[in-house]
Amino acid sequence: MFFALTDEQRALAETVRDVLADRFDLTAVRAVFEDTGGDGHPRELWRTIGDQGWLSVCVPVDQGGLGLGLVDAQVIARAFGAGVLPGPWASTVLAGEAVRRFGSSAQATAVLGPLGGGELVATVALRGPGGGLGRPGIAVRATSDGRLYGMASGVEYAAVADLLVVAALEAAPETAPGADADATGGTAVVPVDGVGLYLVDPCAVGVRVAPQSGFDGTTRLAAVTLEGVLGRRLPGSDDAALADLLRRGAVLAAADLVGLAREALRRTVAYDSARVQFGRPVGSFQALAHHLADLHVAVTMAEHAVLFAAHAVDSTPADIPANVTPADTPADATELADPVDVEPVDVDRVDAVLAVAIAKSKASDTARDVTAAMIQYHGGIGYTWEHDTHFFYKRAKRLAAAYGDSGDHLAEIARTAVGPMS
Amino acid sequence: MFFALTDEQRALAETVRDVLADRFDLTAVRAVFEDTGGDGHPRELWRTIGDQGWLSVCVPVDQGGLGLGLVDAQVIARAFGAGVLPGPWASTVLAGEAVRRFGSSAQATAVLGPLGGGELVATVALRGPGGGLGRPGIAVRATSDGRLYGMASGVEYAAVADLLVVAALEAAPETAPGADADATGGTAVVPVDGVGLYLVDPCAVGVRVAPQSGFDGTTRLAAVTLEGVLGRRLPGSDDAALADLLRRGAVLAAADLVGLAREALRRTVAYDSARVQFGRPVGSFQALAHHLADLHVAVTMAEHAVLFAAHAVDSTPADIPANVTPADTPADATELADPVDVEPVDVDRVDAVLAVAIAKSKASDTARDVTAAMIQYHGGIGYTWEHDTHFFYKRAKRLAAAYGDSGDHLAEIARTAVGPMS
Amino acid sequence: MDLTYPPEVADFRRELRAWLAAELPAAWAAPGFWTTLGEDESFDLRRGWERRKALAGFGGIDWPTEYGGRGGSPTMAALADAELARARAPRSVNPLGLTFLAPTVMAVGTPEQKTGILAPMLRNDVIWCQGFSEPESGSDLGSVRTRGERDGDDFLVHGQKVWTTSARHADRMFALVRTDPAASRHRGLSLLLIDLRSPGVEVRPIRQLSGISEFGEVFFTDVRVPAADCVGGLGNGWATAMLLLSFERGASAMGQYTDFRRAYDQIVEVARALGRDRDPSVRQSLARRLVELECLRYHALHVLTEVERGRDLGFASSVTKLQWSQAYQGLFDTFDEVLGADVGLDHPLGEFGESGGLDLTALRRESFWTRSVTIWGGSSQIQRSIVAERVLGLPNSRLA
Amino acid sequence: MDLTYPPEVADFRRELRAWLAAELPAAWAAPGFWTTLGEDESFDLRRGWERRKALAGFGGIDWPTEYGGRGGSPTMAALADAELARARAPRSVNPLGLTFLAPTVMAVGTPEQKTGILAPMLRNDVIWCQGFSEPESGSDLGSVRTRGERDGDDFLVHGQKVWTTSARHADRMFALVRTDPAASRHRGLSLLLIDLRSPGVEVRPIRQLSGISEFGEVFFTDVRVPAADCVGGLGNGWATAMLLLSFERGASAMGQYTDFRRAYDQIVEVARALGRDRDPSVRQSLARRLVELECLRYHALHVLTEVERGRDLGFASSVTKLQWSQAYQGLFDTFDEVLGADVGLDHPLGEFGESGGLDLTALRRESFWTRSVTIWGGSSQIQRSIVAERVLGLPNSRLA
Repeated sequence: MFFALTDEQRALAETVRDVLADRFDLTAVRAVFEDTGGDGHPRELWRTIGDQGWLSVCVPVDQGGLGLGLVDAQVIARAFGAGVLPGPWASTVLAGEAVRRFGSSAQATAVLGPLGGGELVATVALRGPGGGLGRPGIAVRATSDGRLYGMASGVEYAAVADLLVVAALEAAPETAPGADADATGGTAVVPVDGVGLYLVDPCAVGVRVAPQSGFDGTTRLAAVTLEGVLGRRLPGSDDAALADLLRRGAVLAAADLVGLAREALRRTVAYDSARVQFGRPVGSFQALAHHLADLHVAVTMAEHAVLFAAHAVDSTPADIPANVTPADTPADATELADPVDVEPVDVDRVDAVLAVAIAKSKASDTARDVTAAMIQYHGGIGYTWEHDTHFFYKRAKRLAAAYGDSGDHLAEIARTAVGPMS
Repeated sequence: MFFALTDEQRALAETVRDVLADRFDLTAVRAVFEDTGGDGHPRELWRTIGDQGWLSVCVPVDQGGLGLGLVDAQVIARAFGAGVLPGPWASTVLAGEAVRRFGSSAQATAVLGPLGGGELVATVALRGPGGGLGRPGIAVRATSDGRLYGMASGVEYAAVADLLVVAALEAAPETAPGADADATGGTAVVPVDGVGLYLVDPCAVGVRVAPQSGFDGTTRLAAVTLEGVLGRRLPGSDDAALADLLRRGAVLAAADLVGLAREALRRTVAYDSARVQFGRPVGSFQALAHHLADLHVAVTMAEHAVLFAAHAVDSTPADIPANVTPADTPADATELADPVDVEPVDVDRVDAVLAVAIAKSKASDTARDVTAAMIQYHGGIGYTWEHDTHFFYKRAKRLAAAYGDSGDHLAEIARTAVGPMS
Repeated sequence: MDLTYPPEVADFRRELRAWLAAELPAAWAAPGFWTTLGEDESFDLRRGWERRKALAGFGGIDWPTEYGGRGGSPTMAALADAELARARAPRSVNPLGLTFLAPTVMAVGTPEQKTGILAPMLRNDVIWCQGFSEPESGSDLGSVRTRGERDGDDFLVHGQKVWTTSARHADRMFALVRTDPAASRHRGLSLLLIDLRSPGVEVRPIRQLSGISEFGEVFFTDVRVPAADCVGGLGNGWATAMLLLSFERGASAMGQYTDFRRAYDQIVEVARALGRDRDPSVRQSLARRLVELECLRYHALHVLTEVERGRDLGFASSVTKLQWSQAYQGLFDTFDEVLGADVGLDHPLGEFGESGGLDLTALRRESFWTRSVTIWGGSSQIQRSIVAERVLGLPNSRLA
Repeated sequence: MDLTYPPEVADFRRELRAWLAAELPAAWAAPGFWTTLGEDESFDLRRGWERRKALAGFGGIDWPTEYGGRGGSPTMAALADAELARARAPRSVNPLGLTFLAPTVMAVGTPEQKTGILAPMLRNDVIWCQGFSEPESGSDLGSVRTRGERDGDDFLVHGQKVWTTSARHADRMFALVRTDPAASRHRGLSLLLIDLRSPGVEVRPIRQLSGISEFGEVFFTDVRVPAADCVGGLGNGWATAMLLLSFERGASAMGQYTDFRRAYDQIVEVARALGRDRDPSVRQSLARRLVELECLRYHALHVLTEVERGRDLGFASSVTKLQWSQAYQGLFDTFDEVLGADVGLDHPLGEFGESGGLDLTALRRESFWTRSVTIWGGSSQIQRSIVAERVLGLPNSRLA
């Protein structure tokens, strides 16, 4: 029983932090943040990231990677969150995970080596405008010969990407109207049979990438319009693959959020320990101190939850179902002889679907709370553009909604713990 | 423009408080609370209540009553809440309102005079076991000749009542299967056409009243089983009448809750101003002081909301629809040209449905929060049976769920403000 | 209880509505109109508009006629706030002068001050800003360091003010200045009226996290201020400042409610446009926010009733501030929840880049603005201490 | 990271599960079994059960064998807690002795104390209670007034303790007593072991708001306590008490999680029985509670890992207390939400009076109990001050 980072992982965390402090501190972040016309991709930093091997952490050893897991990846994501770091690291790692897990060996060979070495910027395009999580949110449709039509929105760093992983709805080979209408979530115009992930070259004819403006200057987003471009299907991809990819995305986002939240809390504590009002350090006022204490508890729990979720994903086979329903929901609940008689759970049980939903909802809420408190407890200065608080606040706000916001994940948790809605 | 109690209403509030302080303080409450085998109906207090005219507040002048409104009734309810007073005042007033508003003049003459004079204890039985608010929660069915079958649960003071007002589902005269299935909320076995309110003599053959045990010793509850007893229908009763009655019940419960919350806060402030820990009054610790300040804001808002809701009900005709839907929900929301172009509201607008839902949800949440804080900030002593905190805590818990809990009312508010769910 | 307006107030409302319908340019109500303007352009339009409003008799509603006001009741003034918000008239460019300085001058100003300050303020001839906060004293006014040295009939003012709203556009500042360096903390302060066109004044804008610069820093180097331009008596600045702040009475809560309720209704429309109005969790969150906004409305009615009765609200105005600032800020937490995955985008339904039909720029700017409302004007922490000690009577929790 | 157990721990779990399956009476797991018993009857059953458990080798899992323990690891001890909760074994009747006094005696006790206290405690021959709180000192141990006057080789103890868990059934008390009246606050205290069967001891039960009497008041009038029955040195009571309290390490969080999670699952079953499991707001509320409970589980794994590595958790145990107490208390707020209109009834589905199939008595009792967990053992306010100052390093907020 050992629930903690290894010494190697701890050393990795320190290395990332040291390198960032040395090469890309908040002044550098500000330069990217304020360069609203720029692509938000700091290329020199990118080379460093590639050289350090931080892109190859999940790439298999036989593809030149480190062959590690999501627990290791989240160590890096957490440090990047603490540094509110711009750049397409997370999107590239996630695209790599799609290829590693669901691609052919030829696809893996073609993509993972360059990707791990930093020669390739990649990203994932998994939902349409206004779309939610998973199949109902997809607004791209694939023809049976692999041509893609539709749109993806909020795609991280699509404008600088060399490779897109696009989720697309796939029509049934023979269309039986209404047969599958229930599963489409009501958004598809004709019945769809499933979901596929496709590799797309963003420079190909039939792909348009348009930057989308937003408030989080630490990350650049774009809309991707697909007009018949040929995608290369990842042969292992299906609904479960999409769910798996979204879970990994959620863990990386949650890790970024807890890293960010921990750093925001640290900075707030430091500022308020020094700032004097009414002749005393502001941090000695009990109402503020107790609120920061509660936030420390929340951040600590979110850290545990992210670590557990990463471990849960690492230690679970690919084909776990997207929805786990309790085994023994009584058919007629009112006939229940003994409501107290419930099956106890084991403390060492691991359920990746539940663990990821818990980690992401907890990390999202916590990061939003901490960064809001960061502004409040910096007083007026924390509300200025010149102070760094807003990098944390804005990134937290955006990431809290990425890969499922708190509401999405709470609904998922309810499906697992309480049972299906209908 | 005058949003406040009149001098007369303020004097009434003081009279009620003075009389209770003199005749029924917390020692008397305790005697009732601890007499778990008793009927919870302090008869001497009841005579005082009748003598003071507090039962006839809403009874018309021509029936010997004061002919006042819900604003006046809530003044008394608030003082009773502050005194965590046992007894069937609220249930009797509410039953009287049913008769006054929906009964025939013969029924009114027979009931309201004795009721206002304290000669009659009455109560309302509006929902079945586990049942929610309104028609879907009713588990009593009326035959076309007025015989009642079924059960009501959680009926206040049914065991000492001389008169019950029972809500019953009424079968359609000619049953057209499925015609009205949507409106039944899915709980009725056969289609029902409407709802009626019936006067029932609890001593009649075919009525069984069985006390139900619970934690709130300031109020006694009972289950009422009806096995073919003949009810006298209130001729004006229908779905809207039931909704009207539930709204009046919600306002009285909310008033009780804010009176209770204000008193609980006052007692907590007094206790913590005197109690010393670490060499200082506990109330000088900022975290506690700030929490109590927030609770004061909440109680103040809840007080306003109850007053506004009582006024809204008083000044609204009986036939307001149970659900107000926004006039101009666009047919296709995504075609909305200008999401900013919304019709502004007037500050003096009065919408009784919305106002009652707001008052009850705010009062319920606030009273629960305040009484939980009351226990916490009394330290160990507040957790003992011998201290009076638990009267407030337990009554708040029960009343917060009476006539719709916070969730019920928030759903109602969403229907009004956001639109229908489907 | 009677929530209807007396005939003269109802008439006034009709009159004001008619005037607004005729005079307020329709283009100003278009979505995003104000966000597309430069800050100077926006200021000029608003300054002129408010002047026209005053000339039409809709300024200083509850000011005595002798000062150029309409001589109306507090209810009329509150209703006018609400009507202006309702019609989407731009907010005042002179709010600090109108809310704080004007009633203070009416109460304790010299006859010369009353004549020289009030009418010009109403016509926007002079725009006022407030100079209370300093870099080392956010909520702690007792620690003001800007000092005024006596020099004949003048003071020479040295120091720095910060978080000054509208600093860039203001003509004059009412400032808390330490005129007696020997006296400690609350003693030795004076409320001086400083001409910001004087030599030695430097104004630097402060950019907010929303990207806008509504605040500024003001630096004073040997700025000459006539001693006659002191309101409320020399050395009596603390008492004058407390009097001045007491005019933040919460009667404005009715205009705020109307403003916030419009934002609420806009957010509901956004929810519909994104199809999020059927999400049970979004619905519940929206319902909770409406509870707090409507409570603010009821509270505004309560405050107005008290003001009409001539009651001094005193420290209870902290209750108003806590309620409005938290209801307003919380509403925009729900805005994020409504947006869901699209929270980061200015145009979430844009088919291609910026061209989408749903422009959230203005609501997003408002969303960022709400982060400041629990900080300025006495932070929520300060307000809670005031409520705890002055309203509930708990032992001192701020200094202890 | 590796959440699997080493073979010896897995074997231990199998062994314990088998023993529990064989020895734990099935009737004890029936719903409401314990709530139907009188307090004395319940105590006797639990006392005997725990003695059998100890004799079977499942007591003192992580105690050294020399003191009668099993010599196992902290993981085994934590797992045993979880397994006992899982099997619905009754909670210990000697928790204060086992959690606090035993490790303190192992650390600083005399050889005689080790022999005389530890093994009898494990067999429940002696039930211990704690005497820290007094009427005027809830969380403020420095203000203890119970005093012990030296009289030869003994102390004569006078005073009063309150909030003493299991006072009525306990045989002895470890109590903080002021043995040097001249010394101030934290000085002059000693940790004395008092025989509650001595002349001059009076125990009065305190009834809780749930109606149960788990606490008591203990009055001392000239109670004779041998000076040898002092643990940790005379006059060194403050340091000894701090050492003692530090053994509340949070390693028990795993057993708590198992307990609370069972309550959670029961509440979900109640929601299903009442048809409330389809209510979106109830579902979201249940989901939020599960987030906090599962976080407690992860935290328990973290704490256990730290303990296994021999790390001193120190003040971080306040984080554990805040998390478990608030997750537990909050869960029962959701319980009320699940019950909706039926919240006030013990048997909401009872067709006639008490005869209904859904008996909520035990859950309701637990619900009331959770109101106390943020008060005792250092209130949430105290815990937050500790986290703020000792963990985050903020300036002193408690006394300032």
